[in-house]
Amino acid sequence: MDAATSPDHEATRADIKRDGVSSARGTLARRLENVGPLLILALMCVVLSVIEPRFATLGNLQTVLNEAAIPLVVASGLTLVVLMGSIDLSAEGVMASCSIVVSLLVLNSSNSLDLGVAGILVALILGALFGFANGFIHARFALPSLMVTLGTWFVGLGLASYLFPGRQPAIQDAGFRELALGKVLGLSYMFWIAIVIVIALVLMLRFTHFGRMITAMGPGQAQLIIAGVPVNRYRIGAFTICGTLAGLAGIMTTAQIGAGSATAGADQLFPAVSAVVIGGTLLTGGRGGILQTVVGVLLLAVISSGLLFLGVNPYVQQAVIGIALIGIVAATTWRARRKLAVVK
Amino acid sequence: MSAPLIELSAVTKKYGAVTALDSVSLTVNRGEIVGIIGQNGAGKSTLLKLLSGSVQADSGEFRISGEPVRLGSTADAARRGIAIVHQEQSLIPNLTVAENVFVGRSSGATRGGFYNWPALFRDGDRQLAKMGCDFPSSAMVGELTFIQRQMVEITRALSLGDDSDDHLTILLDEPTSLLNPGDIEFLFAELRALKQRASVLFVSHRMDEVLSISDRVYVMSNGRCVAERDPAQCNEDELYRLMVGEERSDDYYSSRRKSPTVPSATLGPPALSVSGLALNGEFKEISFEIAPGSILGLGGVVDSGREQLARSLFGLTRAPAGEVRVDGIPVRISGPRHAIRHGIGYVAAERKVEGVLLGQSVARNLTYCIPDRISSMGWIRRRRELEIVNEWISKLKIKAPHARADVGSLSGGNQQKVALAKMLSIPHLKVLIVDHPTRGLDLGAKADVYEQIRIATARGMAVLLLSDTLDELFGLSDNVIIMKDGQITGRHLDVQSCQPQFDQVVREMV
Amino acid sequence: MPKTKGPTLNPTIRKSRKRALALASVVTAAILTVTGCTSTLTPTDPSASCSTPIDPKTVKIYVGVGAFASPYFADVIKGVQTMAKSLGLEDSQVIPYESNFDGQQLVNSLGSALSSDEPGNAIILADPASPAFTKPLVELAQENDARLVTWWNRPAEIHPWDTGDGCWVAHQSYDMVAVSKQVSQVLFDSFGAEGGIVAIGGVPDNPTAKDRLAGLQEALAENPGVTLLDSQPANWDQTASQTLTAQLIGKYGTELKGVWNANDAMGLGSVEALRGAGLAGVVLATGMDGSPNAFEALAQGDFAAVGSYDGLYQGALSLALAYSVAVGETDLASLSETQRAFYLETSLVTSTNVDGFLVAPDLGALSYDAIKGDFWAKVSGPVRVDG
Amino acid sequence: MNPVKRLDQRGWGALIVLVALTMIIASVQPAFVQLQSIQNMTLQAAPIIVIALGLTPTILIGGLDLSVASLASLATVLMALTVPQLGPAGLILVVGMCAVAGGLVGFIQAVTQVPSFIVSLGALGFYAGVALVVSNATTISMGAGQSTLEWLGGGIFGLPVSFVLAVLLLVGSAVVVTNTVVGRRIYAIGASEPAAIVSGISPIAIRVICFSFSGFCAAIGGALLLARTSYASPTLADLYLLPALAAVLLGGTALSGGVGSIWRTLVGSLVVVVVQTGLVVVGVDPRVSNLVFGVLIIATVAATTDRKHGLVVK
Repeated sequence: MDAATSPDHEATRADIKRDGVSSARGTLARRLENVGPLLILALMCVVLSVIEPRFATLGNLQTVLNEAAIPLVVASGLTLVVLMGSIDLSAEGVMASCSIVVSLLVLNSSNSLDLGVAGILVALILGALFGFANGFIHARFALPSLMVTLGTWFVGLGLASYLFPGRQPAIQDAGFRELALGKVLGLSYMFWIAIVIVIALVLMLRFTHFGRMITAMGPGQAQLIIAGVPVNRYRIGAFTICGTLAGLAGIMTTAQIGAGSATAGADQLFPAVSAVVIGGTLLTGGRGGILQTVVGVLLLAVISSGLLFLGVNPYVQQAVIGIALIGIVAATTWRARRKLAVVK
Repeated sequence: MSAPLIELSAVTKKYGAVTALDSVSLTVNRGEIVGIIGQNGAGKSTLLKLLSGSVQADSGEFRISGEPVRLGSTADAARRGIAIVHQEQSLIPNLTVAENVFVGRSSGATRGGFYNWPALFRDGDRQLAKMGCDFPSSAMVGELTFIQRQMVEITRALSLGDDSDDHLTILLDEPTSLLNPGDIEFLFAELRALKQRASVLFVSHRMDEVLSISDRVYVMSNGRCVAERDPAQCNEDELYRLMVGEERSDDYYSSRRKSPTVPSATLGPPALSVSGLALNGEFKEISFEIAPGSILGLGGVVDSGREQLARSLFGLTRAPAGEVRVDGIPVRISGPRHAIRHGIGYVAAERKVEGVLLGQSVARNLTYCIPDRISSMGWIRRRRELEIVNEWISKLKIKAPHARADVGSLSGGNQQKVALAKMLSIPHLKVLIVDHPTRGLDLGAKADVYEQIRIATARGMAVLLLSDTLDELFGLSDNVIIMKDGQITGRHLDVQSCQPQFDQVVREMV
Repeated sequence: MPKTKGPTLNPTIRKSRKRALALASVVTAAILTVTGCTSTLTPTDPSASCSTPIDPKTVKIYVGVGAFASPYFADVIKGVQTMAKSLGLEDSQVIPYESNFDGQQLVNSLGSALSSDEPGNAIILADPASPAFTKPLVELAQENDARLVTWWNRPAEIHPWDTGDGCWVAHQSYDMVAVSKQVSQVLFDSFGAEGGIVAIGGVPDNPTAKDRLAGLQEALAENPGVTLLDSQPANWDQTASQTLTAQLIGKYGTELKGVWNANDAMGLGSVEALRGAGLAGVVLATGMDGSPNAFEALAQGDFAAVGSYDGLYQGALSLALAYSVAVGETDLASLSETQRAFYLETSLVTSTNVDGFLVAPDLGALSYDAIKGDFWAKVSGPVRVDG
Repeated sequence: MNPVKRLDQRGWGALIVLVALTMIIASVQPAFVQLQSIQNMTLQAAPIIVIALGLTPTILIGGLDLSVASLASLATVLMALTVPQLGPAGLILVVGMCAVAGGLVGFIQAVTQVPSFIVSLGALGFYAGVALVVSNATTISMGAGQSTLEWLGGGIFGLPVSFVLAVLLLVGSAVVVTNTVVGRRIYAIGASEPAAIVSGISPIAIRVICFSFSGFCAAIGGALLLARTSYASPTLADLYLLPALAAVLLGGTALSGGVGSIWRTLVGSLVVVVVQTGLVVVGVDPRVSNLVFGVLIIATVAATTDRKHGLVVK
């Protein structure tokens, strides 16, 4: 079966035809999906502030934002991959190994190395390598990204526990710690780094060929191949960025807890995926973006902090978050349901 | 007179044992529209692939303006000024028109991989203007109508002229197979206007069109170029004979097999009667009847709402307001399952998406609608299943290696027959809605499909026909209604005995 | 276009089913042939299990810990290795596995490892990670005639002397309630026992985590001035506790006078959160385990106190005891219940005595000869059975 | 088409990998294929097979159920709470509840048209929370109830009852899927949902069936674990998610839906167990075992993925 007539290609055509007829409704639904999460976020903040005034304080706002920095970095990277209709599960593994590596290269308690910035770069490169490996194996050998990244997830964890010295390497490089401790406007440098990354990625998706092709690849990979676009190169590129950002997130975590940790990535993946989807990026790719993901991340941050403020039984919290996840996505995509939609 | 723009001499292409192109020779001169006709499998698409660089010839010569070339890729071909417009639309829905026009190559507006949107849209609008398109190049392709997207396709092809010094050649692969008369006329006008800027290779199996637009016609059959004709001095029947190798029966739409339509009054209630049907935004005030054993043609352009009407009758849209009666009994259809239960069947236009289940066997495809007949208490009775399946395979002369073959491996025509049989095999089926049943099929396959529709009506089936061409619509139907903007604008009764004026029909449509 | 054969009775219909069956039969057959069809899973002669002495030359010592990346468990492994050396065993004879705090993973790994050794020649020293996996672990030891010493987790219902036919040598743990109570008290005193604290707990369903919280509760009962503002689990995880503490600081602000933690890693996480809020050294945290990093935090004045227990000694002792039983030097029957299910001493580390813990431990004290004199020298009492 | 590919498409690829791996490991450590080792592996395989079995239909329809493992954990807790009082009835009750819960997930997913990845992810969190609350975050002893599950811990023909049960369950399901209308419809939805709908198949019904089956299997899987531990814990089965998912996909069942079979899941599960066990038996340093496991996953997928479905791989 050749690309031009592969099922997904046909499916897109069918969809276009149907939406095309009633595009007015389609765009309305689409608009709703874009602002929906934002509305919910605003609503949630208002309600929480009313019930629990302490929530509305500047201090708490700063806390929420600071804690959102790392998820923001992870989820932004993931967004690129999801926009292509792929998935990257390896974040936790990459974060773990990059955390250990960076903690062993900057001034630390378990060896005599003190590479400073160079150490950070090495860790970033490691992350990039993970991402590249994901993309290359996935694209070059036409393997489902879910399986490939599932593999690299384990590889990352393995590498981390292999490199882990007998004793946890505590960071003694004050400059490195500043990443987490230094603050501007009460917001840590890490947060600002995250913001810069977000802006950079938004611009990339909007104004570069690479970015536009990533967006196009979701529904249009087959067509791009026909048009002679080197899709594999772009796929690998996107995965590499995603890996690099996961690595950065690992480094940030290290700076934050002041020590290298083989569990630096623990429980980062599924929240990140949730954030991406809650924001309104389709797992099938093609629609969504970084800004949506930012909203998604903030939503989750506010929910978890809100549950804490409301003093909800900690055991119940994840149950609530689980329901919220389904509820929000369902609510924001409700209008877009179609009788013949392909629901994966 | 300089060397021809494109010249193939004795080009041969083999896929394994199969010879797709067998020493084909043809030439395309500057400013010429060359038509190529042939049945599916005649080698047309391979020829296009070869010209557009996606496959390379095993032997033979390929010259562009006299110099021998070997095109490695579509991009390669593009550089040499050869652009292809695919039958399967190759636009990306979530990109803007401008991006789609320039996809795969860097224009001034995207230098160094960075987009200068205003510039890009300016370029895009300029290209669209050449085609006289009225929509902005900043529009999302996903929100365009079908014909608009077809225009974008052609615009993209034309825009190649700018960054290629060679004279432009445009390969059109079945460009009209999904268009309706008005649009086709428009497209042809555009093509003629193109002549001074580009040569066109027009591939189709609609002879009327090829004859009307081309300056020269090549006829292909089993990978060979069997004839070259001047449209002025040949007629459809001759071309048909050259293509199929047999005389075309004057009873093309097999109307002779048609059972004499008795006035529905004496025959009790109509199989399907619809009154005051309305679906907001799609259509309104739709009323008609179909007597058992008769065919009602439903004409109209793409956005006329006829497709939505057909789909709503099968429960594929939100439930419409108004009354639907099957055999005089009012029914409420909330989904395909109800429709089928009430004896309404539907053969989808999007064959590969909704018609057949690719990747599943012919047998399974044929039996999805009749689980009760092939199973007892949910358990498949394979022998019974096979009997039924083979019965229909032979009834419809479906050409499949065997019942378990992947339906995806069948030719378009046979896939369509499977889709038909799937519905016809429903024992209690009373009404069959056929949505563009011959879209993308070659003549032989078309004839078979027509025959099957006839046989169905002969057994008392009522058929609602949506068709691409007016020929087909009026050749096949007993009565025809025309829709425009969601309303019925014309009714033509018993068109077999008195054919209405086509230009009048077209007026009712647009 | 496929060449027409017309409608044929297709050969592959039955094949498809045959193929499926074949697939299954091949697999199962393969297994059956190797296993033969008679044996059962329970060992042939229970009474004889773990009665034969091991062979020091080839004995394998499997150590099951929560995570290699945990300083405490790293110490435990080191302790075992040190003891093994003093017993004249090769390093390669000590094989550590990590459960990542999931007992299933540990049971599977050990099961796989043992299944390829010859039975009756292994010693298992392991933390089942959850009482749920103690029984499978004991059964595993029993099936393979391996001597077993368990750490930390054990359901109240089963004991070394009534389960495992003598393969389960001993269960060793620490009295977490007691030490946790002491630590909590020091924390309270750091702010004059008047004000609010938050507690960062371990994995919710882990008994050790519960014991530590129980200790805190007891301390709270004796200090009416101290209120527990909030108690949240952070699953032993440094990052999680860092985030959690930060959020809690955001919520309680100045009400917050101390952060109690169920282990060192989370304590260090809390300290970093406090540092991020500029409260490090002002609002103190606690730890539990006794990792070097925690002691340094204590020395710096970020921690109020750390409950410490000697992982090195624990590892060494456990091997020594199991070994002496396995070679027949010690007769299980002669041991009292207290000698087979006991707590080891814990120590309360505060700013006053922390210096003593910052110096590198003397591994010489961990020789077999030094310990075998009295295996129970550092026992603080029998394991409470209320779980 | 080259012979290897042909084998892949018939689902033999994974079997070849399985045999090859077994031989390699056995050549390094002959004890690997001796009775005890086999018993141990089959014992480990049982829960993976059952949970992976539950996953398979949800993947065949092109979906995914991430909640199986945590539902299995929840099931153990519920069993520990009910079985001691109600005996076998309690077992049946819990299995029923889980089937209903799964069905509900499927229904929500079909109606809201939210990707199953998300719905089941939400369900995962929900089940985990409920399990913690219901168990009050403690490990619960089966106590008297253990007698109800005793037989699952036994052996038959030298194989663990749990394994035999798991295989029987799988064989049964496979027969049903290959021989019933419902089975046909599962593949139909997976192959092309629109075409299936046009053929009068209700996607909602099929989704509910598939997801409630996965709930059912989760409960059975939980029971198997419980029989082994005799202590329930709210996180008992959580770590089975990834191995089970790997098992299904390694077997060669495609995430895109419509391609694959129950049989392949059996082979896939065995591959996973052989790899996990093999790493230990061969004596790979536990510190790098994760690393090697990851590499092996990718390698195996490369060997078993059926690439006939176009250039577009997501």
